[in-house]
Amino acid sequence: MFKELLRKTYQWAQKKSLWVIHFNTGGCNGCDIEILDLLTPRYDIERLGIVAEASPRHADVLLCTGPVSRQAKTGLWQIYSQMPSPKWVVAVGSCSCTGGVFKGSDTILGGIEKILPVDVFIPGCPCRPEAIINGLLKLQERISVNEDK
Amino acid sequence: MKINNLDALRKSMADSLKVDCEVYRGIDGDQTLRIPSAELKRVVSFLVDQMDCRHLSTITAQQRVEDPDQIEVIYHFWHGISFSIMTMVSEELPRLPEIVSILPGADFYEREVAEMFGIEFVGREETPPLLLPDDWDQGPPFIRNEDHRE
Amino acid sequence: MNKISIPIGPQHPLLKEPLSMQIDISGEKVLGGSLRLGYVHRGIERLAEQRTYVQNVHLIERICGICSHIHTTTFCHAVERLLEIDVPQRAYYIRAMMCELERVHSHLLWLGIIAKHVGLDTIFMHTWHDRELALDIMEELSGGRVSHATNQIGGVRFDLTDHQEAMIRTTITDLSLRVNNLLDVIKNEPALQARTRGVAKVSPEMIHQYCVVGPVARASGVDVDFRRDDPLPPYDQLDFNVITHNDGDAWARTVIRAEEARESLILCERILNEMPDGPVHVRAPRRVPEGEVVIRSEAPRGELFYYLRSDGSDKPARLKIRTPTLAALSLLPKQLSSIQVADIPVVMAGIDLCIACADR
Amino acid sequence: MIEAWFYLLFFPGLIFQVICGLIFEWLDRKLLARFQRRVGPPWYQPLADMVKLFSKEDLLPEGVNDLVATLLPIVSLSAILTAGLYIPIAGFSPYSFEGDLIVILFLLSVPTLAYYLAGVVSVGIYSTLGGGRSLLQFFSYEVPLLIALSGPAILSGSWSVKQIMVSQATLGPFILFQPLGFLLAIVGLIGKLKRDPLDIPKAKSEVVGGPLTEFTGAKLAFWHLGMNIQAVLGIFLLVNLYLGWSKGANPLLTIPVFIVECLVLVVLLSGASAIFARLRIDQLAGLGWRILVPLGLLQLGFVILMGV
Repeated sequence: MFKELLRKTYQWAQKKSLWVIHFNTGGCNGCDIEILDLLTPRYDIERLGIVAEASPRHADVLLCTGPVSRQAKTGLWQIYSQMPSPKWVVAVGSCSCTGGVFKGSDTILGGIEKILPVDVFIPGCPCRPEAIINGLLKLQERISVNEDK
Repeated sequence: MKINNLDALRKSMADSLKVDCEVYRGIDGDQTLRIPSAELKRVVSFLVDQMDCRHLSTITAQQRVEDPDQIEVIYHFWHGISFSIMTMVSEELPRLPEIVSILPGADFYEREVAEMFGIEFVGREETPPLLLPDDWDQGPPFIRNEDHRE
Repeated sequence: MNKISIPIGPQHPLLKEPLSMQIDISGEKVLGGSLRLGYVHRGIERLAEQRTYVQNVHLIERICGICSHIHTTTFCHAVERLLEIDVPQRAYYIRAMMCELERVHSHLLWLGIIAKHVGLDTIFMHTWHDRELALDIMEELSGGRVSHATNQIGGVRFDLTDHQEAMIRTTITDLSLRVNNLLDVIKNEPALQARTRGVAKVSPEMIHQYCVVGPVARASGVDVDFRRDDPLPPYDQLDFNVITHNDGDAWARTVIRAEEARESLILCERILNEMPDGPVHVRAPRRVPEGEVVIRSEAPRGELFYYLRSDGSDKPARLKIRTPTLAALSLLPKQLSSIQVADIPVVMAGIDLCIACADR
Repeated sequence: MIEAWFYLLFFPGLIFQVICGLIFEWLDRKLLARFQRRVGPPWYQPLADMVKLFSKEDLLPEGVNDLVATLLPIVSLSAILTAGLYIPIAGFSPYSFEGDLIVILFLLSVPTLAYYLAGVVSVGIYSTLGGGRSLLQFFSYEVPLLIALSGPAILSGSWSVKQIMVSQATLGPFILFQPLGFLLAIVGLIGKLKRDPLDIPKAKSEVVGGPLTEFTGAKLAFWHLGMNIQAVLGIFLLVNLYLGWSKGANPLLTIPVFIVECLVLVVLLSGASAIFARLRIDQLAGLGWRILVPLGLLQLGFVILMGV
């Protein structure tokens, strides 16, 4: 019984305190500005307990933007492997979901899911800050629903 | 010394440098002078030193469908008016003199043209890739045997 | 002290976009640095040759999120000049206003970034909160906060209703109040000055050598502004003053961008007053007659250069784009030789890097 | 014996200080957010962060001595907790003895050394750089802090915090006699806690996470907890040394006054972190030695003249 209670509190804590790290894998920086906009007074994700972190070691969620360019591919994998589990990946913007408007270019792989297991896709080019917050809230629900990752 | 129009520039280049250059094609809003590729370095140093025209906007390289084995390299300058210097290079032996020693600003543009069109700039110590990924193995992307405009 | 080299890798809190640098330091002094671009290279020029002109307007807009409008404006001007169609004056004025609003939003964004790197998070928050007003205007007009899909070949997609015009005027006055307030805060904020004054001085000689453009050049006294030197249509009838400083250090670059944001707001007001009536769009044929054209315009970061060659079909034969950040990036390794480790953020932010622009 | 356990575990000991640390972190982040026109985190945020960190996997890059890396946060946290036992809270302090001010100051500087060692032990470039900076910063703020804190001790003629606090009842709060000393103590405290104007060792945009870049999971939780509790103890120390009052008054009055004084200091600290930009390390060293130390000596001289 104690194990169940511990798991529940862990899930509550993971849900309520998401530490985010942002990596742009080669897109136009439209989505990146909207992600930075989340920190500013109008959207302010700190009230949801979400804080932007500097080092992959401290982060739980990897917010990626951009169609994975071949040069940034190794960097993306390095960051994901440095993050302690349980960790989640959120693909922000149409480029990171499917390659978006740059589909067909020979230097991009088109989409984060080709490299990393993605938990939440947020479409939009660029996606609005409200959409990113909605995606993060969906990630929070997803954390509290499924068993420990 | 301001360059008011291109003919004055062409005359001064012709007599001072003994370089035969003819107006290649008056691009709308921009005049182009064609010079043999060997004379490139002298012309650019003449422009930079005597004419004090030092703003090189960029270096464009392209291939025209009508003569596929020639690569056209255009140096776009800006000095009050916009004009450019153009040379032709053959695709089998793409070699051009470098102008980084005269204009350090041209470094990035030369590296980009070198990796995109496979042109070798003689005289540069090293031409590291600028934009293409490290694991790029398909040769210069703009030079493809089949027409890449499918 | 032993010489070690710090990798500022593709992911770093300093960089919004991936760029890898190797900076060699000994102790706290920086010796030099090397740069590796290419993380954001999507081959826009090759993609553009596989798409029609109409599709290209959407592709060109996604080169860079901060200065998307100036890219489409320059591209549309190039195609319109090849087509020799005369676009209604009202369309030019709407384009110019969106360009100026984009300059305001880009400069305010940058001011927040440099304050954040110097440790002044409060100014970052307040600057970006004020910047939301500029985004509100652009969203009100075009529906999009960042990429606005304003331009199409032959004109603009929307027209200004009176209600929108009234809203713009009130928001602009409110925004210019805040920008003036911000300028005062920056001018007599001792800590910000302590961190930026005299850091990474750039002489006009270096500017000429590396053909640097935009606010970085103007901060060192080189008076180059392509809205005035080679004006696209609406700017030849508008008068505005170009701000230059002389001491060329990180402090001059900070103040010049804040003043340019204020100047752009005044210009927006003037554009609104002098905007003629008339249609906003004229039909443009799909096929562009054969020809080449060179267009230069003033992006928030400097001279944006477009070379377009068409061969009569509905796809461009060759499109060459040179963005201002590429010129400024060649200056970066040279600036790193005389600073401390703690100054790296100030110097890198001073050049207002837009890697998506530089890598295309 | 039971009473000793109670003191150790509950009142001035572990539980009380952890709760105070969490409350301080929430207050600090909330005030900072309100200064920046933001809403700020909910009240349970620090608790959620702490519990989440315990649930995280504990990674360390290879080549890092695992034992040392786990011991460091525990050593620094325990040093801080023991320092907390000697600081009187609202006039009540079970273990105070003559000279406990010196013990407190020593115990409060142990975490800084542990912080430096954390930077050295985790091999990454940013950690060693951050570690080096934290040592550099240690020398530039510690001396002014010690000078400032020895002022009240000299004025009241004793080195026990409780004694100093009580003697202020007769002489009046020391802040009136040493406003400069109080300011120096605040700057020294900000430097010790590596808070915003002087967070050079862990500056986000320069050295990523500083020495803590490589720490994850429970170790990171201990570090954060240690930082917060150290802040709370610093505030308690300053309140006792500068805003003391007579011991005799009934607790109903002293506790609210004590809380209000602490809140004032918290507002002061987060205000400072919201307003000032981060100094460069050489500027800080310059500031420390050229300005803070002379001022401290001046203040000390004034106190000695006045005291005699």
